[in-house]
Amino acid sequence: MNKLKNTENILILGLFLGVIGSIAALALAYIADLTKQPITDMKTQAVNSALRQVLPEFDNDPGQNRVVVKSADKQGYDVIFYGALRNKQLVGIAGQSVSLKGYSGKIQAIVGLKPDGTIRTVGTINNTNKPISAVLITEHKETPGLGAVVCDRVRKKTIFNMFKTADDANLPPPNPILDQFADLKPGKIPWKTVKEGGTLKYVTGATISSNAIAEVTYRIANTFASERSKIIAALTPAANNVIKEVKP
Amino acid sequence: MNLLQDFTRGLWKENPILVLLLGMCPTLAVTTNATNGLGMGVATVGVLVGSNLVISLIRNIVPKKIRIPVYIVVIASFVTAVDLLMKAYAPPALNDALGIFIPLIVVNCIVLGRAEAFASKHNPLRSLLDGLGMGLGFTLSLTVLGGVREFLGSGSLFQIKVITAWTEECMLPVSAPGAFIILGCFLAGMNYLNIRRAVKRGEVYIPPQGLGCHHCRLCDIGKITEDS
Amino acid sequence: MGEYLLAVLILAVIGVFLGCIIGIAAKLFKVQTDPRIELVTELLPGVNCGGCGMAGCADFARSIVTGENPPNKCPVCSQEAVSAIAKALGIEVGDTVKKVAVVLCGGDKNQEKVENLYNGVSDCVSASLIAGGPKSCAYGCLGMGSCARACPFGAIEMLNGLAVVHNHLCVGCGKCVEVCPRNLIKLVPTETKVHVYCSSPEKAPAKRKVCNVACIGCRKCVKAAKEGQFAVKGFKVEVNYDSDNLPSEEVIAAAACPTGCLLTTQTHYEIEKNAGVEK
Amino acid sequence: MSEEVKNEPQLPSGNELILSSSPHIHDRENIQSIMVKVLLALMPAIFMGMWLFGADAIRVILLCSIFCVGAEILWCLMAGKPTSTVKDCSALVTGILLALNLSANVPWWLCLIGAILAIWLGKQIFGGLGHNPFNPALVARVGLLIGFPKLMTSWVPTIFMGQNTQSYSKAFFSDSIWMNVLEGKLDGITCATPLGLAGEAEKIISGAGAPQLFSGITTSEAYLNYFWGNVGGCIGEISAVALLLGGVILVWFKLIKWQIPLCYIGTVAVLSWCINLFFPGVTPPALFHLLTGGLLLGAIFMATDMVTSPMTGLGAVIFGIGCGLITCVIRIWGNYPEGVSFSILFMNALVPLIDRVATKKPFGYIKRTTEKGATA
Amino acid sequence: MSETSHYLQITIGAVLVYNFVLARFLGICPFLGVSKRLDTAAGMSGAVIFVMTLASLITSTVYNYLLKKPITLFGHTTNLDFLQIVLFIVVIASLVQLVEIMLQKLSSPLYRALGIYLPLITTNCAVMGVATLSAKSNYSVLDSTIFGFFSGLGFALALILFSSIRERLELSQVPGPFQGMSIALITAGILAMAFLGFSGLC
Amino acid sequence: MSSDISYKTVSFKGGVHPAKDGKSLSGDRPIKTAPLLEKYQVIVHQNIGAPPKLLVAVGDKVKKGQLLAEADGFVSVPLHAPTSGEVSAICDIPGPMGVPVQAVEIKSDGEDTWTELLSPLDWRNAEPQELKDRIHDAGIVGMGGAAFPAHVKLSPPPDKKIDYLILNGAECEPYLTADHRLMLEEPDKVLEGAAILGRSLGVSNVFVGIETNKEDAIAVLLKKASAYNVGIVGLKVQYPQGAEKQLIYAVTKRKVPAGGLPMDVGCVVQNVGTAAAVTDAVKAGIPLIERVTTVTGEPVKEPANWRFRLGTPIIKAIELAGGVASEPGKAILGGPMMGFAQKSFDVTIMKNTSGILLLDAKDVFQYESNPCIRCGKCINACAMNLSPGPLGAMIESEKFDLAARAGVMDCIECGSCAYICPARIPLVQHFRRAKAEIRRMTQNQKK
Ligand SMILES: Cc1cc2nc3c(=O)[nH]c(=O)nc-3n(C[C@H](O)[C@H](O)[C@H](O)COP(=O)(O)O)c2cc1C
Ligand SMILES: Cc1cc2nc3c(=O)[nH]c(=O)nc-3n(C[C@H](O)[C@H](O)[C@H](O)COP(=O)(O)O)c2cc1C
Ligand SMILES: Cc1cc2nc3c(=O)[nH]c(=O)nc-3n(C[C@H](O)[C@H](O)[C@H](O)COP(=O)(O)O)c2cc1C
Ligand SMILES: Cc1cc2nc3c(=O)[nH]c(=O)nc-3n(C[C@H](O)[C@H](O)[C@H](O)CO)c2cc1C
Ligand code: SF4
Ligand code: SF4
Ligand code: SF4
Ligand code: SF4
Ligand code: FES
Repeated sequence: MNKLKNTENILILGLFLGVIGSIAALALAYIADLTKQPITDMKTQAVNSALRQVLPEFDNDPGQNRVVVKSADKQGYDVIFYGALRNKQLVGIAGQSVSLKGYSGKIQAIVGLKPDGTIRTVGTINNTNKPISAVLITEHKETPGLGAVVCDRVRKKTIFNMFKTADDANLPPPNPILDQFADLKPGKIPWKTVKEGGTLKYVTGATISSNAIAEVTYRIANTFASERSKIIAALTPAANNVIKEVKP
Repeated sequence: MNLLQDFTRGLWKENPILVLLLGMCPTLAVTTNATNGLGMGVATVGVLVGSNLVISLIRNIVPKKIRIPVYIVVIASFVTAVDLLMKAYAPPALNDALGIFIPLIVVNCIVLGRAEAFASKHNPLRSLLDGLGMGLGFTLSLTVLGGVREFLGSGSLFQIKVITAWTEECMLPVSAPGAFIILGCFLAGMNYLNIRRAVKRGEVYIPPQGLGCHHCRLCDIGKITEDS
Repeated sequence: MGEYLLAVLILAVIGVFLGCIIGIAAKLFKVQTDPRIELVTELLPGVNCGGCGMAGCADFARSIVTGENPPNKCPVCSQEAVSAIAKALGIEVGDTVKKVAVVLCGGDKNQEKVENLYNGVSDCVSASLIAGGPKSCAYGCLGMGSCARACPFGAIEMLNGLAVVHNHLCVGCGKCVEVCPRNLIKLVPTETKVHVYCSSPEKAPAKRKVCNVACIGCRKCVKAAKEGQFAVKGFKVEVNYDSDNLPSEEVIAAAACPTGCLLTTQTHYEIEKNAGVEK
Repeated sequence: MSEEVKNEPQLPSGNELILSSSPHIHDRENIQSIMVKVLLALMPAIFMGMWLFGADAIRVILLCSIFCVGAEILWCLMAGKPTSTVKDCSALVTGILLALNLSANVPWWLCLIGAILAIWLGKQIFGGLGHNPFNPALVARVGLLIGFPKLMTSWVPTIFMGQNTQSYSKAFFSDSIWMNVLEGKLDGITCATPLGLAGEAEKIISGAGAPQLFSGITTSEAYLNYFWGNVGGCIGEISAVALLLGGVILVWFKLIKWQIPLCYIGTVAVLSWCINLFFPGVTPPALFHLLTGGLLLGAIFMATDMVTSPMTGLGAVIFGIGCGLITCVIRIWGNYPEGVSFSILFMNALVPLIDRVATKKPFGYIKRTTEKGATA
Repeated sequence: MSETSHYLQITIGAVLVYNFVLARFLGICPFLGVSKRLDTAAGMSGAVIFVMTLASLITSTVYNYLLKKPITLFGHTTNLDFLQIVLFIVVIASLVQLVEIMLQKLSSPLYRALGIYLPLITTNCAVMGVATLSAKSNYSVLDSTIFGFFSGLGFALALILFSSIRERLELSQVPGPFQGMSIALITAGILAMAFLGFSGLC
Repeated sequence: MSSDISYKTVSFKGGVHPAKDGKSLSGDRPIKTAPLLEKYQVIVHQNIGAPPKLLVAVGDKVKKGQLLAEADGFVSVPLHAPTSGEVSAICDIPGPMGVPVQAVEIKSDGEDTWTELLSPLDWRNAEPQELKDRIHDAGIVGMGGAAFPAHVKLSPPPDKKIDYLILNGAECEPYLTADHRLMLEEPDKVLEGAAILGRSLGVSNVFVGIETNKEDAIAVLLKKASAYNVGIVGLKVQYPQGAEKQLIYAVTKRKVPAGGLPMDVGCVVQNVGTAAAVTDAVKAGIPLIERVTTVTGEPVKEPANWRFRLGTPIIKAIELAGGVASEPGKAILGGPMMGFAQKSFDVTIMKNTSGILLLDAKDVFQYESNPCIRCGKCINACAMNLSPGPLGAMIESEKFDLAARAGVMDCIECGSCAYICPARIPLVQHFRRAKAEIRRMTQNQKK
């Protein structure tokens, strides 16, 4: 034992390290193999869980059933549309795109659309008929407490309700700015906040974020409206679940 | 008795964060709330316990010269394992929050420090307990720090609002500057307690001026020469 | 399976490569350090007080190993540690004479009779540069704690305008001795029980004019003690710290010092601790 | 009479004499008098703020002053230090400067948190007056800005921003509340700051369209209003004329190094002028930058805080230029519409280095180095 | 995104906006440990810039050519990205070791200026972090080398500023409990506040 | 009258203007000669360098001007009896620095008979060495404050060529007027002394630097200066204009290197009082046994300039000045900027005592010192271009090595920084302490 411990023989040193490395590699390869599936599951789940919130119930993997379209406006951003199927029937479409006009840059949104292009309503706030829209901000860097208020849908738990499961637990939490898009249908004029001369509400101190959200939401809805038939065609099961590029 | 000490040492007397000031990066980065602190802590415990155990097992056959590289390989393997497991099974939000700090456990001085200072000299049981104790001390500090930051920021703990009247969220404690400042105040609190105790016993107490990073012999990795 | 193979292969190659490099490097760059230095450093107390005259414990360790210094030059080291070092290095050391500091002045705020107003830096060295300091006794403790600040072990406490050494904390490093502008502090053998707490060489009347507890040189203590235990120096008496036969505590009662400057360390401390400032 | 005098043996025996080091005479100026003079110089800005924002401003100024002084006393009590340090008025100066850096509508607890950040975190933790490397009022302001961005960026209009200057004021209100402003119905309304508008303009229409957007806020009417202070913003930053008057007082009393405000403002002017010249869509003209935002407040009162600025003239020049550069960079390209606080704070961090570079060489120094070189 | 703005983002982002120490919390240990004196901080800074650049270069090479895409050897095709952590740390550690040894052999002034700091940073979060971040952001070898250099520069900037302040604080009467690491952390916090002003620059 | 006489006004960089210069108290009072006292206590060690060796014992009879102690080494000067009488004691008396010092007490016999004086010299033809020996034998030290043996300054090593002799008549210290009166009343003595010193150095560039607030003295000297081939330079009223290095810079624009001596730039500086004493010693063989000292301050009833013999207790000096009218709070030997606070009135006048200053109790407020607010005033005030504030901070936290590196050893302790400091930091005291500690440390290192 001691001989090994104090050895200075280069060969032995090298071999020892090699053996240790091999064992480690073997073990890691085994673990990597084990976790391969769970990790991919986890990844798709992340997209799907967002989609689940904006789409009606589906039984396919909408993360895989998607199509990328260039937006209808001048900027020409990518808009990704996901198709939700139930019994191989297209039941809902969600669009995903970004706006670069957020206070701190990129804001990414996923918007659930009805087949006719209006923005979905996923439910109503408890006991009221105020709708909750299918608009979800999936990525943003806005100022916490300011721009983030406009973007985030979070259900604040408090000590008083921490054990209570909310009645609307399966709905996304309400957010008045995002919810005002419920049932809107894109027209010719882009949606704008009051401050920009439009009609949408905004949060004082976070006008820029509000504007950006209006922009991205309109982009998705508008792109869908103008490319509607192609998108629907691409997302119906006959399209064989292949990702397609649709030229506008 | 010894075993108990092995376990409790890391909890308070040699607490890796508050006393030895080790592993400051994850301490500051991931403690934006109690949950993240806890998550990071648990990940570190996994690595610490595993590597301590394995290193203790092979301690008698590792050639002295390549001791540190061997330890590093062992530790890195455990970190990879934990990383993969977290990616597979931990909630995505936690994974996002911990970000690159899971891979960085590999260079956390506590892990190699314990390997070198303890596991390479003691039997597997004691090494295991030591790793567990140190890890729990680390976890505890991270969780408390995360809790304090979260509470100061929004009056909640583990994302549950504790003070409901707290309407305006304060971003300072959760921000990067806040992390430094609140940890600084933590240390000041520790110093205050230690000073008081020292005064009572008629001793002098000198607040830690530097890091306990000499506990980690990472710098010695394959060290051949000493500047004379 | 291929995954496994490849992984193993890559890590094995890297491992062998690394191991070889380290091995070669170890050959090329022979160990230059003396492992004994590290050993000795670990045995030393590690307070870096500089009492040994070197730049910190590590430096001292080096000097022990090179034979520059004997291990017992560290004033802080316990006898056991010293012998442990000696054993480790296979050298001989004699016994260390442990010393402690004593501030030979009893002129606290109550005993000092006249004092100037002083407006300046609260530091003995600084004060001594202004008309010799505000204290009328030109040999008394200025009470501004330079020594206390200089002591790396916190062994000196300022009580009642007087520096008092805590024997159990003092390691005899001599920092305070160096700093005191009035040269009041002496390193004495640890066993010393009693001291004459006065350092003024002036004549008795001059001393009494400025201080209640001056040594007036009446020699009662000299008579009460054994031969050679006290030494008369000018107009004052001093314990003969070099003698093998240090005076015992009984000498205090026997001598009945008229001014009360002959005290044990303990009573001296208690007096200062309990005396509030009356003035 | 002469007898009387003889009966007075006034020559003391010596023991009553005070011992102290030379020099035995001192200049009259002390810290308290300096701080009082700074307060004096702040008066114009304080009055303008109080007048233009009304009772709200008075409340904030009072609260901040009281909280800052209170925080100082409390810390001293806790730390066992003499509380007499409040007499030097530095906590009061900090408090007032903090108030001048806040909007008039902030809640009371924001003042409290600000005071604690300023006095404890900014000053006392480092050992109190003179030891703080960062400007306490700015530590508080930046801390609050990070902590409560919403409260720190919602401004109230001045009492004059209404009917009389309709065309001008319209730029600062959103349409929906404009009617309410006209009718004077709301008391809790907010308005924008010119810099905020400029920043928004940049973000909304970057490039070509922006100069038009700037045009609303760079009319001569607007400039005049900026000069007098009829514009939304912090209590103390709005009135350029009051701040300039304060600056004149400070320079007159030789309390500040004139190099700092001069170089600071000069750098911002030159830089923004150049950029506006070549890229008019990126930023409004130089004069706009000089009159709006906290530039004057920062350059005259906050960058000049002697504790946190370099000690020598050369250092002051470097410091001023650095502040100006960073302010411009943040204003023009950064997220924050206002870069003054950050730039001063950043340059505070550089002060030890600047001091190192800019210390004078001791008298006869050059000779010594050559000597050293010769011996070495 | 155009080429220039891409590089601007990498450089300014690494130095100011996402400063490694003050915003990303990487390399805090050397930041706190080697900042007591300005000259050691300067030496350390040099060493960190050097090592981070070199480590980025090497690890991104390893990443781009070994780990990123499945590779085929002896007819087997596999994805080796699970070896990332082990490979990175081993490569970085041996690299630094090699550099140190070479420096010592080749240039003793350079060794004295940088070499003594090299072992200190063999592996800290900053070096490992820069490698991991480049890999995560899918940078090319050139990108990550630039990223490594400027991240090191950002680290150096923060370290030098911080150490000069700490030198000044040495002369201050910091209240007892706050002495030592505590005040250092708080100062770093305020420094981070100042750096926050640069947010949005890229 | 003086307007038609021209001189150039020069200065250095930095310095302060003490608001209260107090010179009017005694500036227009002619020098009075103090009457003979009953006893004098002459401090033995009055010069920088080695103390002289005592030649007398208790009971010895001495004559005025007789040697009491002889020089002991090169940097040392003899000491002479201020009057005739008997040595009644050799004892410790309070010294000017607060520590007891050895003094010879001479009980005057009232006759004041001179001992046999050295023969007068014809200085225009005498050898320089002869002159230097005479200056040494007369016990002459610098009377501007430092008490550095004059002959040592006059004997530079051969490799240092001296081309300037500057007489220091700046008297920049507030309150003090002794040099002013001396120049006004005995211009010939001063100028002749300058010429003698110039000859002993072999220097033809001889200047007298005078602050321009002494217009009358400048006028008087200008009139006579050409006779002695001496130039007069007006100095801007700026403290510390009289400091050696600053004076040299003002007059010659040469900078004495840090840690160096005036002779490194070819200059020698002597006080005007020294020059007058040299004239006496050379032309009449009279040793240095008396000097002009200003007794002044608000509490003093009749502030004036007096010619005191060495060994006069300051209590007597104050009594001669009519005693005090109000209670003094501080007694200072020297001027208010650099003088030393005293705790005893038994200190006696020495060769370098240029003034006795009493400050009113209500003027010497007990100030509290605050932390440095980094206002930078001290930096602007420091004539040596140091950074006193940061230096003070280093010393306060006992970082003496840093202070040494930052140049604390170059400080001339002029007090400008502490005067101007709004935080009332006792900077000079800090610097004295630092110098003491640094000297101790270097000594320890040598050991
Ligand atoms: C620190 C800071 C953070 C800000 N964050 C945001 C933000 O995230 N979103 C936003 O729209 N505006 C943000 N703003 C505010 C804008 O600069 C601008 O003042 C605001 O949008 C003005 O709009 P209002 O008319 O709604 O007040 C922020 C301002 C500051 C100073
Ligand atoms: C020291 C102190 C700190 C406070 N901090 C906060 C805070 O961070 N956020 C907040 O909304 N309210 C804070 N408050 C105020 C109260 O907790 C309470 O939330 C507030 O008065 C009512 O909120 P509202 O004005 O939004 O109704 C603080 C109060 C005190 C005394
Ligand atoms: C701050 C300062 C001020 C001085 N002021 C005077 C002065 O006003 N007059 C003077 O004769 N010497 C003054 N001196 C002393 C001179 O520097 C120098 O020692 C003296 O002129 C040399 O002449 P002496 O050797 O004849 O005294 C001053 C010194 C210092 C440090
Ligand atoms: C000219 C001048 C400007 C000052 N500016 C500030 C300031 O901006 N912020 C502040 O907190 N204190 C300021 N003070 C007050 C004081 O210096 C401050 O409280 C110290 O920084 C605290 O150590 C200023 C003082 C002066 C003399
Ligand atoms: S013993 Fe000496 S150093 Fe200590 S307080 Fe007394 S005088 Fe000062
Ligand atoms: S009291 Fe003096 S000798 Fe004793 S430990 Fe302290 S400094 Fe050293
Ligand atoms: S530092 Fe020294 S030389 Fe400079 S002003 Fe102060 S006392 Fe004079
Ligand atoms: S004058 Fe005083 S307060 Fe001003 S910088 Fe100098 S030491 Fe500091
Ligand atoms: S934990 Fe990041 S460098 Fe130590």
